[in-house]
Amino acid sequence: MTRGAADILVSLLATALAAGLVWSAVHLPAAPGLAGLVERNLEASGVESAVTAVLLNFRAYDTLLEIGVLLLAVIGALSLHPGEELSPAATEALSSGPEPSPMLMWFVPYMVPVAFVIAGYLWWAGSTIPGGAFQGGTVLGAALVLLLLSGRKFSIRPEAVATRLWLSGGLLFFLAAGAVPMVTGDAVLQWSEEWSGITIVLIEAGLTLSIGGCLAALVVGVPAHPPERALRGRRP
Amino acid sequence: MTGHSLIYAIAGALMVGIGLRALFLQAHLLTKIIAANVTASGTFLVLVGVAPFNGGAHPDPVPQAMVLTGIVISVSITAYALALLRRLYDVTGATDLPEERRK
Amino acid sequence: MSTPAFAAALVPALVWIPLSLGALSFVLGRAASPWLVLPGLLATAGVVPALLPLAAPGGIAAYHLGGWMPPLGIAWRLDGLSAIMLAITAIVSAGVGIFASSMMNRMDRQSEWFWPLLLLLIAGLNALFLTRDLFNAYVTLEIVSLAAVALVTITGTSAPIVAGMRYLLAALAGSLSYLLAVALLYARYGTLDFDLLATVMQDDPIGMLALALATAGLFIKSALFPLHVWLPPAHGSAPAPVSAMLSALVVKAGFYLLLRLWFEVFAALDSLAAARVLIGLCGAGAVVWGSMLALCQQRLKPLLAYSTVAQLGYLLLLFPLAEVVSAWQGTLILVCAHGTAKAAMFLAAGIILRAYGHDRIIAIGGAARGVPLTTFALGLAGVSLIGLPPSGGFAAKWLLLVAAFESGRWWWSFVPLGGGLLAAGYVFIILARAFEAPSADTGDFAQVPRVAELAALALALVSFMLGFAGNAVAIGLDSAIAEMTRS
Amino acid sequence: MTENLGLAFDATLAMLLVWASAQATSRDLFRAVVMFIVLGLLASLAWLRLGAPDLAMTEAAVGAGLTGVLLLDTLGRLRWKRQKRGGPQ
Repeated sequence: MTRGAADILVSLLATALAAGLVWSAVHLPAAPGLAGLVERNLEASGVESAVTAVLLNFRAYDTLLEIGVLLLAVIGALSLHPGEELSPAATEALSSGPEPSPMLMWFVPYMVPVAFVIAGYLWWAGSTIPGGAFQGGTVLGAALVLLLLSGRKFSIRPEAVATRLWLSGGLLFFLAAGAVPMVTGDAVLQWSEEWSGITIVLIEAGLTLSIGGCLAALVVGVPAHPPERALRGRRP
Repeated sequence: MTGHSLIYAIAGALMVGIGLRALFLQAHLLTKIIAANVTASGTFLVLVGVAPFNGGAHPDPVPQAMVLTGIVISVSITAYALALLRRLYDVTGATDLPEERRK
Repeated sequence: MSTPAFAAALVPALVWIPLSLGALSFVLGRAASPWLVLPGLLATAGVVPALLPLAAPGGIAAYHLGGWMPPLGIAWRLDGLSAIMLAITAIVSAGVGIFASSMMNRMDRQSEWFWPLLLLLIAGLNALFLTRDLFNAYVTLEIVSLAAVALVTITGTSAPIVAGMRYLLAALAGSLSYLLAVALLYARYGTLDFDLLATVMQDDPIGMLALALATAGLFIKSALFPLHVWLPPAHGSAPAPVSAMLSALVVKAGFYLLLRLWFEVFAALDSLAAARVLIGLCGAGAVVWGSMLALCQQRLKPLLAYSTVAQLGYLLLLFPLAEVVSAWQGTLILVCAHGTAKAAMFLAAGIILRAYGHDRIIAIGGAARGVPLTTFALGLAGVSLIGLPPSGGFAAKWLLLVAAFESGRWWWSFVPLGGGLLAAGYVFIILARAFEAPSADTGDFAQVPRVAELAALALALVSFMLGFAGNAVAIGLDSAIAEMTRS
Repeated sequence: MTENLGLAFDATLAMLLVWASAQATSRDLFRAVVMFIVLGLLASLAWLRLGAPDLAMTEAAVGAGLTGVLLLDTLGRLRWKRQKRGGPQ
């Protein structure tokens, strides 16, 4: 098939799909949905935010596996780190790329502590209002990236056991907490009603830290050289 | 407020079409990765936009939870894909797949 | 839970053990692989036999994660189909694990990443084979795809990196297509549970669009013809144990989910008959196209990869013949027979690659003398691939033939018959070369661990012996099949 | 009146989303990356309008923020290395 024919075919298929989706969206009959069911069980979930209740109680198993995907991406990205034999563009630290701008350098000392506070707040607030482990984790990750970008004395050393424990700790704790209910003959992830609130807050704490670490590790990659060396003499 | 969700579902559907077309037709791998992300964003908008709501004040939290999960999965895969792209460029010097190379 | 508490308590182990060991082996790095990973992997595999009673007739076990019933929560179920997929995952991953631990130098850079990725892949597969939830299945598919791609690219050399990139983009397109189907079905019915969906499913255009999207997505993920183009380079260039996992198990994951959708969730729809025939034709195309290209290959691993494209085609014959029980028996036995045979052959290819430094088919002369156990494994697995009696492949293809005649659509029988001839062609090419005298360009011979050879042989034996066990397996499966063909 | 204003806002935002998507998948790489970040911010607004503040936060931080940084960095590295390869040794 020539390129022109392939272009036309793919464009037609994409258009047909979009049209089909629009048609479906317009013609969908109203279905009941699960909002009512979630609301009725919210009290038993141990948290007040419906989204958090779905993520960490009703469908906590989805979240557990999703953290597995995040960890997988980290492991996959680390596995691409070349040995000594190749130039390390695949994974070298972001901070060894273009020079950080003075604006950024001025900004970071103010920004990072604020971001840490926001991350902590989001984690804590997640049980009652919008917010939670993902939002907290992503803000934490963004703060760590900023910190790395600015070339402060901070780097992620993926070969260290401590770093790896940090990155996978959220998943491991979630797995362990999820297995505890089996002791009393309950299903995995079946939080007992009186403990569910505190269990969820603790799991979210672990997830916030690990998600932040994993996202930062994914963004900055593996430093090919210690960042200090890459950055020395760059600071204005 | 959610009464207008249909508008966003339609926008999402169009984004899916645009993204998928570029995913298959654009040769540069960076564009392909962006296209996959555009498709994902469109899919998420469809997911929440068409989700059932029972007229109450509260939108259905289940699609929102699904999209939250989907966003984290999508950023994970994107990050890995970009690492793979850098490695591919490192090893082969190319930023596209051999069968799609434009001379 | 209506099942023996002890066995039910073991179900989560299928996901929990590999997931936590995957994370732990990442934390501990190279130091962990010998004493932590392989025992854990074998323990996960060992759980499966204990669970089989749950899948027996009348014992279909439902497990509600978090104690929440669908539609609010996510359910697992262990039925015959799940049990078969879990069993074949256990057998192949045990063989691959033993092979890899004997072949891999513990100080290799690769070994540091191989074990966590392998364990997470197994966790994803087990999770997929248990779940009854559309969206949860999406998450497990992502685990499986991402782990599979990362395993392909683990050597970091150019061919697997390019193949991995293509695989990743294809998998992404596939999952988004599937996710759109999930969005439509949730919007239409307000539930994600397979069983609840099956009871309310209507024959309307929205359902059709959802099924089409999910099917297209899973066709890509499973490399089903004509959406198979990413598979041969990926399976052909990955390290041998990775190719074994991919060809034996990963491509079956999408196929498994297709069965759940077509024969459970959408089972009540009568308007799908023509589509089923179309899928059957895709299968026929796969058998012809994959086999022809396999015949043209110069190297062993790409040949085996194209053979996988072909063998996946037989599985699609189930769609037009699904009302006949023997079609189900044949397909399920073929999933097991092909999985074990292809895993054995990829491991054998890895051994030949190690022993001679290459896998060019023209220059593997002397393999029969140098690595006799491996050549024997290739032969046994090849017999099963062709479908000669008394192998598992024979039992499977025989049942497919019976199904074609029983259904009155005898023309489908040409597919297994013709495919068998073509498979005989490419298996013969390999074996004839292996029994030749060593030629000048065979290369120097390097010693290969005996354990690795035994792992390949054991998998080949399983595939071969399935022919004897075939009847027993088929009878044991009756409940599962009855469950799937109920409507 | 407010109802109509809301509708107009939603329609405009939807059109912007589609426009940004088309731009983000165009061949000019730098524009594509920038427009993808814009798309993330627009999507974040859309989540707010859809009553999903959780998604708005995550989309802004991940979709626009982290993914944007990742894409920009990758683009920069590809160009930087191309210059190095192309230039005299």
